[in-house]
Parts: sequence; structure tokens; C-alpha cells
Amino acid sequence: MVRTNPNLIREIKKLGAFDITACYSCGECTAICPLSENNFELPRMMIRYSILGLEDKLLSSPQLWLCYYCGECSESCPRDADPGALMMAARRYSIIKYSLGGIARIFYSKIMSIVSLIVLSIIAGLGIYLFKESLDLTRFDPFSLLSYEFIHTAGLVLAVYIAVIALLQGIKMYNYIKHSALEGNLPAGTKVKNLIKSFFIVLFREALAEQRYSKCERQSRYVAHLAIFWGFILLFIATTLDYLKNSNILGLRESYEILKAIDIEIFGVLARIIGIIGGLIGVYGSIYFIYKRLIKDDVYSEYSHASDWVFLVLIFLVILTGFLIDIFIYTNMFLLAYAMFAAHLIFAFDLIVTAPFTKFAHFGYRLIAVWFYEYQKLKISK
Amino acid sequence: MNKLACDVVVIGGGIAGIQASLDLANMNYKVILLDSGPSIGGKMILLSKTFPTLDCASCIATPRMAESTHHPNIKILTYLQIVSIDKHDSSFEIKILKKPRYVDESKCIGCGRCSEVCPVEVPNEYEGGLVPRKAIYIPFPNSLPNVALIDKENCIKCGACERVCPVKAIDRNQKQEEVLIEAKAVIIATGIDLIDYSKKIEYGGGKYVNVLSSYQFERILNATHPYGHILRPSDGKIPRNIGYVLCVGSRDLNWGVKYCSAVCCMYSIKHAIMALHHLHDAEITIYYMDIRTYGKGFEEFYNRAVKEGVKFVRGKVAKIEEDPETKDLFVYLENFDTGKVEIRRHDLVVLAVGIVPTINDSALFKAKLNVYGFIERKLIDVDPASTSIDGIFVAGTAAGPMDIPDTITSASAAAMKAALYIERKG
Amino acid sequence: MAKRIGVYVCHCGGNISDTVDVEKVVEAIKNYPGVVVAKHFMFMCADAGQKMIEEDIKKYNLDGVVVASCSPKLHEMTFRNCVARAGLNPYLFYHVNIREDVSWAHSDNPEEATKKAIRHVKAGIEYVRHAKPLEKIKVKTIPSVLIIGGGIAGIRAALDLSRMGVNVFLVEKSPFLGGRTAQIWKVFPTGETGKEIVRRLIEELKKRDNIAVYTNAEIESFSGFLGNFTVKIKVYPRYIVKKHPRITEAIKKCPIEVPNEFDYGLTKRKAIYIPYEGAYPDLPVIDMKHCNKCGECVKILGDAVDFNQQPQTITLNVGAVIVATGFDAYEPKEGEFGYKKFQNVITLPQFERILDISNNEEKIMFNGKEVKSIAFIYCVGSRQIPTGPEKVNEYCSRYCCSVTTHLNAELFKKFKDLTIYNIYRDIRTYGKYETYYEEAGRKGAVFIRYDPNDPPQVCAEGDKLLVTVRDLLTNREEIEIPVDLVVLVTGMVARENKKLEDILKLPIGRDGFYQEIHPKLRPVETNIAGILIAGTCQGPRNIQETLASASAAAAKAASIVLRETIELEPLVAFVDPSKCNLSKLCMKECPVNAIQEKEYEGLGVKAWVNEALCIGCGACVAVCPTEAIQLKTLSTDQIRAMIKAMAEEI
Amino acid sequence: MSGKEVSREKRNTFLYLREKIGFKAPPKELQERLKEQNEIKKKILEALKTGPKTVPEIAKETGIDTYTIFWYLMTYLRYKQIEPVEKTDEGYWKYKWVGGR
Repeated sequence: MVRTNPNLIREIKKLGAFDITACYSCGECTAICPLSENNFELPRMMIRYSILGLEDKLLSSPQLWLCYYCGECSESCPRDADPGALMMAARRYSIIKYSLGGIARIFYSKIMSIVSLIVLSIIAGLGIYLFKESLDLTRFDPFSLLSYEFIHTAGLVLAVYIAVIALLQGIKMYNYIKHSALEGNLPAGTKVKNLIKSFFIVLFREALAEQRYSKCERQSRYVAHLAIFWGFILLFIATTLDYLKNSNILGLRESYEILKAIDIEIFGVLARIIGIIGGLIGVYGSIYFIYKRLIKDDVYSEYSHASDWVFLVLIFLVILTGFLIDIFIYTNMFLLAYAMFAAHLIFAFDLIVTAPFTKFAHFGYRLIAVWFYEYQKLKISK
Repeated sequence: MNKLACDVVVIGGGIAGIQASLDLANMNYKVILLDSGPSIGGKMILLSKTFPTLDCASCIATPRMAESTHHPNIKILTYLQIVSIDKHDSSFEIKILKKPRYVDESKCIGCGRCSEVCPVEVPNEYEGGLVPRKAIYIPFPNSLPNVALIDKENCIKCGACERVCPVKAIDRNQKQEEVLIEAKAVIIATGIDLIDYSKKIEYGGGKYVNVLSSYQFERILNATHPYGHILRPSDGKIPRNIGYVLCVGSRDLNWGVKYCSAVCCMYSIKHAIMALHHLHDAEITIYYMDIRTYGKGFEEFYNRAVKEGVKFVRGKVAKIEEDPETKDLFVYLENFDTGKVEIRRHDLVVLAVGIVPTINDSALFKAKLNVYGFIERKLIDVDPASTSIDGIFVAGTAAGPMDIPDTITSASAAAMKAALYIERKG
Repeated sequence: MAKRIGVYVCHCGGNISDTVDVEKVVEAIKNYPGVVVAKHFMFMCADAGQKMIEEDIKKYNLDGVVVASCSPKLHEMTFRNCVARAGLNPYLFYHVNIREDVSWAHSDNPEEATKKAIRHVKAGIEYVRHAKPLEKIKVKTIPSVLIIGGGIAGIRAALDLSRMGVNVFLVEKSPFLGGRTAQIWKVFPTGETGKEIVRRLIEELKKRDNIAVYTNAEIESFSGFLGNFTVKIKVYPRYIVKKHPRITEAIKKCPIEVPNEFDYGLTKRKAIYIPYEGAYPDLPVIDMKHCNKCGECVKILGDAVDFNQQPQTITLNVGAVIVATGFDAYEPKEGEFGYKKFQNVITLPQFERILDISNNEEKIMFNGKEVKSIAFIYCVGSRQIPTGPEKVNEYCSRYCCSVTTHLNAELFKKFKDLTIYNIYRDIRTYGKYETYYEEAGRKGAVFIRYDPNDPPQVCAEGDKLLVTVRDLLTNREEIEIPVDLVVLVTGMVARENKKLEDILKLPIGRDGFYQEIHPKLRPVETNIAGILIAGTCQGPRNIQETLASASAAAAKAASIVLRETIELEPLVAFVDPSKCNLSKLCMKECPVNAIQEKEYEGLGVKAWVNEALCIGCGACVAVCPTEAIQLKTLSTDQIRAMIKAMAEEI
Repeated sequence: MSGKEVSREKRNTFLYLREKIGFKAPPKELQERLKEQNEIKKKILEALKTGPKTVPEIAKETGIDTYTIFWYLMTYLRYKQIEPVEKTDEGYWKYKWVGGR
């Protein structure tokens, strides 16, 4: 027995599902959805939960995160109710609800999100200003802007921050969706085996290849989405390599003979190559989505929430500033390169600090949901 | 140019036009009934049986058609095109172009010998293209006037028909003819057409041969069966498992029309019952969203279908796929009884295609059309036959989707209003 | 005198001759007694065929013609006219159907089909041999029409007929015109109030001088036949005889308060009252059932009040009758969805009244509390599922879905922050009404589908209500819906009107509504010639459909009464008074009361058939013990001769 | 009418037409379609003349697709040149040629 709540749909409508109440429950969206599978039907049941106000049901549906918004549901909807937008808005709603203390709400209000980003940027800028070293303008040395120790500590703090929040929020989400997750009369050993097996399926098929997304009819969106993801990953690797080149983590290099033998410069070259590739595909992906959202030529780009813009623009800016650093280095405009480096750090800081509460978080939640889904599939197939 | 005069011109010789003409003629007004096609009778005469009583459509429509042809106050003109309708102070001037049939209407006795010998075979539009007809043909068995016409596009001028015609009725020298009609009032009864269901690519209508429109299925069920039995077009197999998809184009903003076509639920149930009577052990499944059996005796009819074994499954069919080997079909839907997405196999799938107005040339009719292309009724809540133009009235489905009883009622109402307009007593 | 009969067998272009050997048929009956000429022809109905018959009639001096061809429905009139052109009485012709009855039915067995055709033709010859020349029956008509029921259907029909120059008598049982429409808050598609629609019709009505309106009136007796009915009506007094400027004051003074039926008892009215402002006639009425004659109103109104007014009986002569007596709203049983158990469970008509009464307010108020959330439960009293021997309303009430979804949209337009749940079975917004459903949804109305075998439960939760329902759209999830108000969307039921039904002998269908003669082709006519039905007395429908059916009924009535005389086919019974022993069995059997007693000269009182009323069904012929009553077109002798001919060896 | 008479009349019609309306050959496309039609019909006819057959059986014999065969068979049915004689277990009718020629 569940109780209706008229306010839920009002909330979700505010997050972007404007026309969803026009839905007359025909089921066409669910039947046409390439990702819809038995026991994981989407999106109509999510619409029902939203309209009726069954919040617990909605938040405990992994189906929300199995959707990639291919838009086929919205394209064929006979009432133009845009089920895809509902899924999007419901995910936003879930991000808010899963976030610690509901803090994510800030980032789904246009004004609040901009204000908080400005505040964060000021904090980052202030940090850079306060801890800046004396700039070496004859060459580009990041450590002449901020000391190695500072970057190291800040990075570590951020990593721990992200990990803790991600863990807490992940647990929160898990608590919602767990109701049937690990139940059932499988022997404990099989359970663990299945969990591990499904984890690897998720890692390789979903996290790295987004295989489910490729089932969508429009492959270009899938490619762009994958491009952003891989762009990000590659840039992260490049940044790490670059960092490795310039640092000596815990004095490892001195301690081991093998490491001493490696030409440290190769890290730099690798970082350049990976960085350029990552940057290019990342730029492609983000520009693709920005362009789509600007021209609104298909249903899924028709409506953009402020949070979508912030996310896309931040990613774009992070990559852009990264590129500009290199350009300025090669053109020997070191002052500008330092400025870009600072901007890069600020945008990256914004992106990372807000990540658990913004659209960024969908990556994590989706992985949990897909893990759950793969696990269930294994269980059923048994 | 020929000139004719009458009290009321009724445009459209379907059952609405016929009813309005008869009512006016019985009130002693002179009526000219126009039909653009080669026969009057409209859509109703082509139906098999009618819901909810299951009496045969031609059994009840033919006498009306005959009555209107014999009525001294009614003159019927068929196979024509309306060129213009002009309103003067107190009268209307309707210019029409009578198209040549290449067969002398007054001589032809409708024996059908000519089509028997004609060598050209083209899809028969009256049978939904399921079977061929000849280049010289009588539209359908009960057509009125029951005379042949030549489809000039496809005629190869072999002369076979002229050779066998017992009354020498074939006249290749016929020219189109302009006729000017003066009338005091006009009734529009132009009726409906089917939505172009090939627009719904996901259903494969027009591509998959075993996906039929409801009209085609109606013909298959007709007493004059084009196939002799209920068979499916791909290979003449007796279908054992028929899927019936409701709301094809209706209630669909995406590619169809916004409104509900008002008749599909009932005719689909009718088809299911009739098919079940013919194919005793067949399984017939109707996929629906809402069953709209709203009229007198309709709900009882629905309950009867359930009792007789017609399966009703709630869920809108999202797409249909064809098995290229067997030409069987798979329909995809979310079944609300199970809450699961299902793919179901059928020998034959029928689409309950919605209806759209026939007229879309508002410039010609000058009466205002509503957003759906139906004639807008001006004073809908006090006078449902009125249009935006004084003296032009609307009858039947030209004003919106409705079933036969409502059509007849609205036709009689339009006749009343036209009579009142002519009398204008107060 | 022996008849000279011509027989003509048609090939129907092969339709007949492919199966039936027409030459053999001609051969077989050529020498049959009475047959002077027998021929076959490709198309008898074609000009050439008809000319041949005409010439033969003159040439052979025929006094009987048999054509064996298609169904008489198609061409009986053609050949009757053809025979008449040749100077022969058209009823000396018989049409044998050997196409539908023979060749089409037996295409698999040509031999037997030919034999059957021969038998049929022989029977046709026997028919003609015994046929007598007949004339059409002429009936004079009275150019006026009685309309029973003063709702919008009655008024619409009255206006149409009146403008055609027909005198109209409009009889309404209650003291005011307007019927149910006046009670409606907002009418689709225009969003006007029901009163506004009634007002517009009444404005027109007031201008007409050939409409006589009788309110507070009832039909007392009814007799006569198509074109000439005599109706007695009884008009009950209003006790207010003229207008008075201080009427409002007088109403206020009246000390008696009773539940106002116009508002379904939601408000109170006085014993002297006008149900709403603008009601017509704009003369109040005193409800004598409740009035205690205290005289308060007399003090103000003086001689405008007349307590001594007596009922009057008026006799009307009319050519046709239109019955437009409307419907009753279904009254839910006590406890049905909590009706009458909880105060805030009301019916849709009551809700319309609440909205109408508080039209100027910004909130919906009920029992002094603001209503923020509403649940509509659909199909209350419609589409009922039989559970026992008790009769239920199996039919769908047709109008409720459109009305309620339209109401949803209107409510959202007018009131802010409203939550509406629609608990339905199927939404039947057919035709363009679908847009109301869409609009309601788009504006935020929630739709929940229930299983009629597991209907929603209503119970109380504090001063709110809790509706529990399994939602078929959400995997049968059991859902609790807290609301301030539950509105039961009640259907239409046939109105109790036994007295009128008995007087007019109105045909009643299984659903309790009046039955039309043919649901498709003759939707406003009944099996009693001259009695027409319009509006919701025939079955549930909305305002537009009601108006269309009223105009259609008016058209039918006009085509009856606008002709001075009506010609009827002589397909009627007649009495041979010399044989009649006045058993009166025929009178009992006659479905239309066409047989009466009559004094015949020299023979005394015997049965007599009123030809204008007789429908030629033959029920009387079957029961007459002395064969005194016969059909003009098919006597018992004829039938016997035909059967004999059919049974003959071939 | 004997074959000779028929052909004479055909010729007469042709002459009559030429005189009356000035004979114009039908469009090429139409002629070709007709040719194709006649070929298909011939094949079907040949298959039928060897005994009653179902649509798939004719298809197997002629190599024409079942849909086309069924379409043309129905013309024969309309003019009563074939009749369904027996139902097979697979749910097909066997059609028998009764049209002469």
C-alpha cells in the first residue's frame, strides 16, 4: 500500500518534465525502448511513479539509470509527453535525493548553482593567490605557480573528499534499490561470485564501452557521449602522467633501480599524445552536445536544464584551458600559460568539487544501477 | 453549359447525403444530390455488417439508395468534380464538371459483360487493392447508378468491351460537361477517408503485405468476399491468429490526428466477432488503450465479444516486424496485464486506421474548417448543423467522426435546418 | 373471371441464369393455368424489359403480372410503376425473388435451384390470380405537433417546427422549462453555463407566436393515428396568476423551507419559488404539497395569488408527437463508494450545482471547508456487471467521460493548486472530445484505472477521505489517495414515466430507454407511426447530440404534418363483417390498437380496422377464429393457393 | 460465335475505333505491364491445369512469389474460372481450374 503525493510530480516538472502529465499510459514508450527488458521496463513505470507521487518506488528503481535518453520514446510518444525528459528530470530529482542532506538541490537551481560556482571559483582563485610561488617566466614550470606539496596535498584532499561522498551517496542509493538486490536463495558463494562477475561486466561493457547505449537507434549520440567519457579519462591519464613526470611520489624514484632506468621524459611525451587525443575527442563530444542543445533539432535536445549547461560548459572549459596551456607554452607566452593553468585549475576544481551533486554524479549512480541490473540478470539466468 | 435549379444541393452521396436528400424530398423540396465518385452510397455501402446489431450494411443502405434514385424530388448526379460554390444574395450557384464515364449512362444495364472480357487488371480501390479490377468496371455490386465506367488511365483501347456490350453503351467520344446548378441552400456531406497509415513506419502498413487496414479487412469479411473466404494476402492462408491494433493514427499527436475516430473500437469488435464466426478456432486479439463502446447497445456488444472469446489486451502496439520467410508478423507492446514488454506472433495484423475528413479545400467550400479539417459548426451548442456560412449546412462525418446512427440523425437535422433556411419564417 | 397472367423471368445478366435454367422455368410455367404469356429476358429492369411488359399488357390484355428477378426491395417499385403505366392496377403485380432467394443461395446446385425457382414462380402466379386491385390509403393530416418535455430537446424541436409554420404544443411536467441543461455549470465546447444555453433557446421561443407552452402539465389520454391524433392534457395550477413587481420580496417572506430539487437538495427553497434567476416562465409557482397557506405572500402579492385555481383539461389535435422526456441521473445506492455514508461523497450533478452556486468564488467550498483535492470515480451506475438476478445498467452512459474530463480542465483553469484524481475504467472521450482528456492530463489531472471486479474503496481519514484502489496502469499497485472530496460520476438512467408510457404505448428497450424503430436508419422514429423520440429519453447523449436528434425529429414531424394528406400503402387488414363474430381476439393481439368496434348497417357491432393505424403485421389474421379478418395484400386464400402451388410435384 | 466471327468482329471494332477516335497506341508502360501480367497468368494457368493446387504449390512450380499468385488467382475466382475445392492441413485452399480454355 502506497500513498499518492501530488507534490512529487510538481517537483519533477520543475526539473524539466513539463509535459509528462499528458501521458495516457499507452506503453508505446516502453515497448519501443531498445533498452527496455523484462523486469527492467522503462520508462512508463517511472512516469506512473512520478505522476502518482510514489517517491520511494521511483528512487528505488534502477531503471532510472539504465536509460541513456536515446529519445526513441519521446519521438514516438503519441501524446508528445516526452517520456525521455521525465527520465532525465527524475534522475535529477534522484541526484538531489541521494545527495547528502539534499545539498545537490543547490545545483539544480539556476541562480544558486551559478552563485555557488562563483563562490567555489573565488575559493580556488584565492587558494592559488595565497599559496602561489614566485613565477618562473623563462619557462613553464607549474610548480613555480603552486608548489608541488600544495598540489599534492590539495589533490589528495579532493580525492578523499570525492571518495567519501561518493561512498556515502552510493550507500544511500543502494539502500533505496537494495530491496531485492541481494535477496533470493542463492548460496552465499554464488552470490559473491555473481557480484564479482557482474562487476567486471559493468566495468568493461558499461563503464568503458557504454555498450547498452549503443543499442540506441541514433549512434551519433552514443559516440559523442563515449567521446566525452573517454576524453575525460584520457585527459585524466595525461594529467597524471604529466604529474608523474614532474614529481617524485614518496621518493619512489630514488628507491627503485627499475624506475631510475626509465627515461622520465617519456612520461611527458606520452602525456602530450594522450592529452591531445583525449582533448580532441572530449572537445568533439562536448561541442556535439552543446551544438545539439543549441539548435534543438531533435526531441532529446529540445529542453536543456541549467544543470546540463553548467556541466557541459565546465567540461568544455576544462579541456579548452588545458589545450591553451600547451599552446601558450609552445608559443612561449608563459605568462598566459600560467594564467590558463590557473583557470584550468579553477574550472577543474569547480567540476570536481561539485561532481557528486551535479550531472557528473550520474556516472556513479548509473554504474551502481547497471551492476545491480547485471547481477539480477545473472540471478535470473541461473 | 447545362443549367439546373433546385431547392437544396446536397454534396456527397454517402448515407448522410442520401438521408438529408430524402428528408428534404419528403418535405417537398427539390434536391440535387452530387457525388464525386461513380456511385452513391459512400462508405456505408462498402461495409460488411454494421454494429451493434450486425445487420448487413448493404441490406439497409441499398433500399435507401434505391429510394433516393426513385424519388421524384431527387435528382442524382455522379462522377463529377465541384468547380465552385458561390453565394449570391438568396441563392447559391454551384458549378460542377461531369467527368466522362465513356459509357452511356442511359443505355448501360450493368450486366458486367464488359469487365469480364477486359484484359487489363489494376488494383481494385473499392476492395482496398486486395484484388484486381478491370479497366472497364462497375465500381461495386450494389452501385447506383449500376453502370460501368472506363478507367482511361489503364485502358488499352482493345475494343473488347465494345464488342460484347449488348446495348452498345460504350461511348469513347464522351466529353466532360459543365453544369451550373442554382440552389437555395447547400448541405455538405462529404464524409471521411482513412488516415494515411503508411506514415507510421514502425507498423509497416503498405510494406508488409499481411498488415491490413481495417477497411481491407472489412472487405475480406464482406458477404461478397474478394477472397471467397477469410484469407491473408501474402499466400492465401487461412489466418489462425489475428492481431488487431487499435488507435492507428487516432489519438496520436505524433503522426496521426489528435482526436479519437469514434468508430474504430466498435468496428474492430465487430470484425473480431465476425472473424470468429467464420474461423471458429482462430485466436483474435485486440490491442487497445481504452475500449470506447459508448453508444446505445455498444457496451453490450463489447461484453458479447468478450464472452465469445475475443481477447482484449491493453497496450498500444509500438512496432510491427515481419518474418521475411513466413510473412508472419511480430507485434511489440507493453502488456498491462503482465506489466512486461511482449513480442507476439500473428498470421495477420489489422490496423484500426482512424478517419480524416475528405474535404480539405476550404477555399472551395468557403465554410470554415476546424483545426482538424472538419467543417466547423458555428452554433454548436444550439444548432449543430450550422456552418460559418448562412445557408450552408453540414451533415454526417464532414463535421467530425461519428457512427451511422449519429450520422443519420445529423443528416436529418441538417435537412431540417436547410428547410428552415429556405422558408425563413422569422 | 379467370385472370390473364403474364410471367417474366429475368437473367439478371447471369446472376440468375448462371444457376437457374431460366428457359426451363419459362417452359415449366408456360402452360400453367392462367398464364397467357411467359418470357425470359436478360435485364427485365432495363428500359427494354419494361417496355416489353407494357406492350404485352396491352397486347394480351393482361390483368396480372409476375416478374421473377431480384429482391423486391430493389425493383418492386420499378415494376409496379411499369405495370401502372400500362394501365393496370399496380397491386395486380407480384415480384418473385429468384436471385437472393434462389440463384445466390443455391449456386452449388443448379438443378434444385431451377426447381425452386419454378415453385416460387408458380406461387407468384397464384398470388396474382387471387389479387384484387387496391388503392393507396389517404390520410388527412393536422398541421400541428405535440412535444412532450420542455428540456432543450423539446424546445429545439418546437423552435424548428414553429419556424416551418407548424403549430406546436409544448407540454412540460414540471413548472419550468429548461430541464437538466439549466443545472449544468459549464457546457462543452464553449464553456458557457447551461443556463445560458437555455436562456438563448427561451429567448427565441418567446418570439414565436405559434408555440403554446403548457408547464405543470401531463398527458391524460391519447388516441388517433398518424396525421390525426387527439391528446388530452391536464394542466395543474401555479396558483400565481400574474406578474407582480414585489415577487422577490414575497418569496423571501415565505416561512416554509424545503430541499431544493433543482440543487439536488444542496440548498433550500421556499414553498413559493423560482428555481433560478431567469427560469421560464418567469412566474413563480406555489408548491401546494408544502404550502400551508399562511398568507404571507398574499399580503404582498394580493390578487396575483389565487389559491382557488383548479386543474384544467385541454384537448389537442395534432398530426405527430415528439417525445422528449429526458433522463434521470443515476442515484447511487447507500454506501456505494461511500455515498450517503460520508458527507463529502457526492455525485457529479451535485458537484455541478456546487460549482454553479459558488461560481463567483475563488475557492471550491464544501461544508465550509476549502476543497483542494478531488477524486472522480467513473462509471458509477453505468457499465455495471451483473452479479445476481437483479437488473443492472449494462450500458455506457456515453456523456460522462467527456463531461468530467472537460470539467477537469475547467477546474484547473479556474482554481489554483488543485489536485484531481480520475479513477476510471476506460476513458471514452470519443471524437473531438479526446482533446478534453488530453487537456486535463496536460494540466495535471491524474488518471488511475480500476478493475470493475476490484472497485475502489472509499473510507474516512479524519475529516478527509481515503480512496484505496488497485491501479491497473501501475502493475496493480494498491494505492491510497487522500482527498477532500469524492465525486461519483453517475450515469444517465431512463426516467420513471410509467403513466406516459402506458398512455402512448411507447416501446421500451432493454436498457429502459425508449426504443427507436431502427437504430441506424430510423433513429428518431418509433414503431408507432407518428410518434417520434428525441434527446436523452432514447438513450444517453450530450447536448449537441440531443439538439441534433431534436432537429431530426422535427424534420420527420414536419414531413408528416406539412403534407395535407399522407398516402399509405394498402398493406393493411380489413374485416369481413358478415364473418366476424366479435371474438375480440384480434383487438387483444393488435400491437398498435388499430382494431375497434363499429356498427355495420344491418350486421350490428363488429370489428373494424383503422387503416391509418394498421401496420399490416398480420397478428390479427392468425388469431381470428372465423377468418373474418384478412390482409388486403395477402389473404388467407392467397397464402393457401401459394403453398399449394409450391408443394406441387414438378 | 465462332472463332472466325470473333476475329472478324475484333477487326471491325479496331477499324471502327480508328475511324472514330483516331487510334492511338496505349502508353508503352501499360503495354509492358500487360505483357508481364499475361505471362504470370499463363504460368499460373499452366500450373493449375495439371490439377488443383494451393498457392504455395503453384509458387513452387512457377517460381513466382505467393503474394502475386494469390492476387491473380482472385481474378479467376471473381469470374468463377477457379473454385476452392479442398482445405489442406496447413490452412491453404486447393484451387481447381473450372474456367475452360
